[in-house]
Amino acid sequence: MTDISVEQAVRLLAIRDTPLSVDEVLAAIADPRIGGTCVFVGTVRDHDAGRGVNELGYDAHPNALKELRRVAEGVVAAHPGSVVAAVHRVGDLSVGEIAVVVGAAAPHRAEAFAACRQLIDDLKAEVPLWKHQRFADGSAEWVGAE
Amino acid sequence: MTDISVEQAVRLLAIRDTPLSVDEVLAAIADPRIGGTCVFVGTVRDHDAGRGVNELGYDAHPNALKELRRVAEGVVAAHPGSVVAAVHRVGDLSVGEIAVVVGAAAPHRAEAFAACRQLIDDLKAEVPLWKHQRFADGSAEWVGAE
Amino acid sequence: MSRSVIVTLRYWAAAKEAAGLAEEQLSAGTLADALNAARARHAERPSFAQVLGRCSYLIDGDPVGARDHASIRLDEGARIEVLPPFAGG
Amino acid sequence: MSRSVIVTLRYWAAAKEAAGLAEEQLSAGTLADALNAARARHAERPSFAQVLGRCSYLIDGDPVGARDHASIRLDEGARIEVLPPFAGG
Repeated sequence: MTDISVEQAVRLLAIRDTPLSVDEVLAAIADPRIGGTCVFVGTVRDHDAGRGVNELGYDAHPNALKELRRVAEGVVAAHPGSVVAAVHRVGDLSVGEIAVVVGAAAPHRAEAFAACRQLIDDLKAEVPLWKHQRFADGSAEWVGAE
Repeated sequence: MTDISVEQAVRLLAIRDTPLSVDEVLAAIADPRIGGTCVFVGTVRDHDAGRGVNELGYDAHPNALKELRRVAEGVVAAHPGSVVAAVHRVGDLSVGEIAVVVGAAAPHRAEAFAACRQLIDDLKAEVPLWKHQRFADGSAEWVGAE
Repeated sequence: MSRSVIVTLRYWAAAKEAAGLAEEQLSAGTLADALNAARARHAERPSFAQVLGRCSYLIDGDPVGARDHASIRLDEGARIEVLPPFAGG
Repeated sequence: MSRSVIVTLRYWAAAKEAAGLAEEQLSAGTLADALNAARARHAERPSFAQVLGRCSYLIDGDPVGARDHASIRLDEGARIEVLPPFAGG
């Protein structure tokens, strides 16, 4: 696999308040040298810890995109030859809607899976985003802040 | 996660000689109880072990779909609460075309990744499919038969 | 108390909800003083102190990380951002 | 050699290419006999024996697995399928 610079390997990063598309991420990391592509899609579930969920709201800190880039560059550095993309939604989402799509492609599936998993794990740990859950019973809470 | 029978959890299995679609797999495993969906896409690479590849041909044994079902049921049994789908291509494919799409969805990403990885690993190990690589230099070989 | 300066606290997500406002100014010498002053000011809001205990902080955009809050002297007009645990994805 | 029956060998993928044909009939008593007969018949094709050594087998649809080939007695008209290592995905 010819060497790709870290910048080139990060194909698409976005945080936006319009519906997300898996195809967009797939297209961004398509590459003839690629044999395996792993994509993770996070969607709004209709329940959490036994409570019915109606809607989810996401807020982002202004640093979020900068932090997402740092995370993505960390992933491609840890997985040479991989190319990655990540898009995250902000605003109000109903059940079933896509909150995040991350993708990683590499010559072989082992790297694609490992890079994709690290990308979503590090995004969750290091990118300043917050999730506000609105329950069917009318109550609401910020996830992780209890 | 309410119990889904093994049969219900296997949403879509297909082996066909027409182009594959990631969306088809995503739609098949979409479910309001689902929070994480992991998809693996195998595409035809333009090289293998340093040799330029022009085209790939896939053959399937008549048992292939039956074996794919056995594999898929094994994955959902090993990952209760997950739902899966797998579609594989046969016939002649050019560089960049999709040869396989497998997907697994589950309440959380750890299960989704684990189920998806087992599905593609077991498919490769246990489903009677063969790959014929046609190189840029005019030579060709059946992968894994050397 | 070391000499005090006027600083701004900017609250995000759960911290904003617990404080009942996005931003406020107060007088403090160190980061620890600022957080104590904020707790005192919002004493009547039960969840405020609890959420604050789980937050991470930026001062003028730089992460405070694990440094001891009492040892961080604040500059005049410092902007302290209060970030609850991240919950993306 | 135990009593012989006429069996059919069906070759797939690399095995079909190495044999130069998809199917052939021959006389054999056990699975080992059948494979030896096939090797003899295709002795002039260099890669045949080599590919055969990497194959797995079905007899009338049932996998032979790791059973000893010499111990598997064939029925009249048995259908032996010769499967090279799988390479899907």
